[in-house]
Amino acid sequence: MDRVSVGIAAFLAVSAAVATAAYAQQKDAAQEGIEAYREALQDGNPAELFELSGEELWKTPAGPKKDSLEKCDLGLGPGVVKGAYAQLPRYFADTDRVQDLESRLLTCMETLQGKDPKPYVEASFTAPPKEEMIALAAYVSGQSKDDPITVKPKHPKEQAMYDLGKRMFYYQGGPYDFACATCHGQEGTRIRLQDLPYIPGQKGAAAGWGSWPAYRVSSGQMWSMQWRLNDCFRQQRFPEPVYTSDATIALSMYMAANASGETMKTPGIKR
Amino acid sequence: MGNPMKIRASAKDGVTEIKVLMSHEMETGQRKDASGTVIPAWFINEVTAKLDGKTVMQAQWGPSISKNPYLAFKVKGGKAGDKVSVTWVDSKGDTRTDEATVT
Amino acid sequence: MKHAMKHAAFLAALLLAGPALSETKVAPSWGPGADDAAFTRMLAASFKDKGIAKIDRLTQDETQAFCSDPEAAASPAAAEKRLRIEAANLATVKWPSDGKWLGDWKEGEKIAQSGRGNTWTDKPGEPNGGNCYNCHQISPTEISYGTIGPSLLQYGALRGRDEETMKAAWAKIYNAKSANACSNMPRAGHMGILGETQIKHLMALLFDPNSPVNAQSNSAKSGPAQ
Amino acid sequence: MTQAAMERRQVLTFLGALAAAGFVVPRVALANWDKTAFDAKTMDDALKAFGAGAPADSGDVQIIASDIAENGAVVPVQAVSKLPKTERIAILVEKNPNMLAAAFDIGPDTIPEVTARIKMGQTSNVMVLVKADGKFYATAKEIKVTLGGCGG
Repeated sequence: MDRVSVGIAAFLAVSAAVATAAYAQQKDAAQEGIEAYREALQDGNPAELFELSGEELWKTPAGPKKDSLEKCDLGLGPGVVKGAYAQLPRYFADTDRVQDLESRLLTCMETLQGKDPKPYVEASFTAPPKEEMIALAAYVSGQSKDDPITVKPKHPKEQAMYDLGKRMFYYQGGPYDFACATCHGQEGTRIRLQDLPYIPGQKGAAAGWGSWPAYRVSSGQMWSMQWRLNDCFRQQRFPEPVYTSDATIALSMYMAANASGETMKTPGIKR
Repeated sequence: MGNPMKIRASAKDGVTEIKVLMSHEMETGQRKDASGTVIPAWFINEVTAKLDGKTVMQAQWGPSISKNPYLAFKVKGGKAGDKVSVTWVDSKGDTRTDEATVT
Repeated sequence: MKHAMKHAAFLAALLLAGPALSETKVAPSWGPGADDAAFTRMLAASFKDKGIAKIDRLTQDETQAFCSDPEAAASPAAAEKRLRIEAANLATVKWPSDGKWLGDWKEGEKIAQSGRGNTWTDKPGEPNGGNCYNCHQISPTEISYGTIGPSLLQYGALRGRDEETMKAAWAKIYNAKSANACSNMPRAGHMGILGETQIKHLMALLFDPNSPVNAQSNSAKSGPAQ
Repeated sequence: MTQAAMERRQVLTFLGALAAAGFVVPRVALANWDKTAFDAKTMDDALKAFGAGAPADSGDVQIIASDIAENGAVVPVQAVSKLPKTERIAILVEKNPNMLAAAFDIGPDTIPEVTARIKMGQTSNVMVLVKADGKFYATAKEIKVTLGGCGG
């Protein structure tokens, strides 16, 4: 084993391709093992259980107006769920806002069912109001499975949101100087054994954006995109993002538009 | 009790493949909550699957089965239209049965 | 050096304010020349205090502000400023109070393994981890390592243990921006993430001849069993 | 009293005695759940509870699982027996506090291949134990459990 060549290869971050013998084998074996593991998880995603309960929530009358969400307009017209998630976030004229799925669900819950969105915004992600949001997100996202991601900012507010999202992505702060870009701004890197999607690129953006909501085997929890972003900011050592705040929607717009043209694989299953 | 299962059953070349996802915490009894109190064990300990009324699988589980369990197995025989039923019983005595049709 | 930092802050303010640098070819809606007010409004409305993570963490210092526009920061025009930021960060480095570089590599391994600390779910007062394995290969026995940073296998064995080498490693851990203005690595000492004793333990993990990092010829055997 | 009623009463008395002895009796009586086997804290005890003693290593028993688990909370395992007259398949994790994870009774029409997902507290040998034609066979495989995420 030529130590110098290993040092240089690692330095150039191309060790998988260049490094010889032991280290390369070691890396390959670990990565092959992880890939086999992920493959084995694909069959039988417990996210399906959340899709079931989300569908029931969608169809069951609730709230002061005793109405269901079946007439909710997710961007493709009232009541159209199929394919809607693959085209979010987008600008909605009735709210004059760019909205992601979860903020749009809140709008529908308020207008159709007469519910107050506040408890849904403020509840922790493991509390019942958020469980409803997450189940609904699982159901709606499942109705875009295998659809092409189609998010092309056209409306000025969509374009502005994309730019804000890009800027948010690179914004450093906190005691660790972290930005989203610290981990997701280079191609082909990983944290521990988890591959990091390169968000500025189409494939990487799709690997991130296109697989959430997802069931997380580590916690046995279903996570929506909003929860995913919330925990990114936690690990970034930032203060907490407000649920469905513009910073989270801007980042969603940045990811979704970068991923446009790739395929939705929702709901996903993750470590 | 409990939330619905997701059952998929498909027949091909004289073999029926049955895949079941169950909604259950599968608490080991070894975890503690935020205040340090042990969360009591609570897990599915028996699963019975029937194909067209005939028992084809009986499983006994301990708390080492993962949360929201998944079980897949194959049975000789069976055809499209046959009924599959799956029943679980947990350590609190709760039980749930769901059915699906073989495709 | 204080003066240099002030100067850098002034430049950063200029960079963000924009007009003076409008000749750089960046889309006006992002980076220099962007609608700063809209972004600032968004930040203020989108985040809230939680646990130990307060909104003041969004207030950038000059290094963070400079590095938040990576294209501009990496441009030839910014070369001088990069050097100034590195020098200012180097000036923050506190060297070991007793002149000793190395602690206990076994403690260092524990610190390298831990990613704990400073999130809104962490309690104040508990020791922070170093997060090292998240980005670096370190001991050959740990297969779960990240690749954002270079491999540190054989660190001491390859580089030697002279005063200059130790000093450079200490500076890198204490304030990673002293060597590279926009390094992805946190400034562990400068930001108070790790204390002097913890940094010594990490130094030992890198340099101690008995540390697994520098183990001879066992690298071939230490991969996964299969 | 009819014969059937008497038998029923005997069963109830038996369950009552169990309850008095401190056993928890679930609302639905369990046909097969073997408390001794699931409570076993050593591999020997677990095997003994099955009446397995020292099972023979067999190439006809297979364990299909990845070498590494990205998370120990969910480790997919497929247990396969190629042995004729397979009656029972069990999955055991050597380093779990309770070794036995699952046992599957295989009916005559059931193909002896089951897929389940188990929890593993740490890197460990995982054993598949098969009872076929009254005899016991086993195979084992080490599965590494890695530390993932940012560790925060």
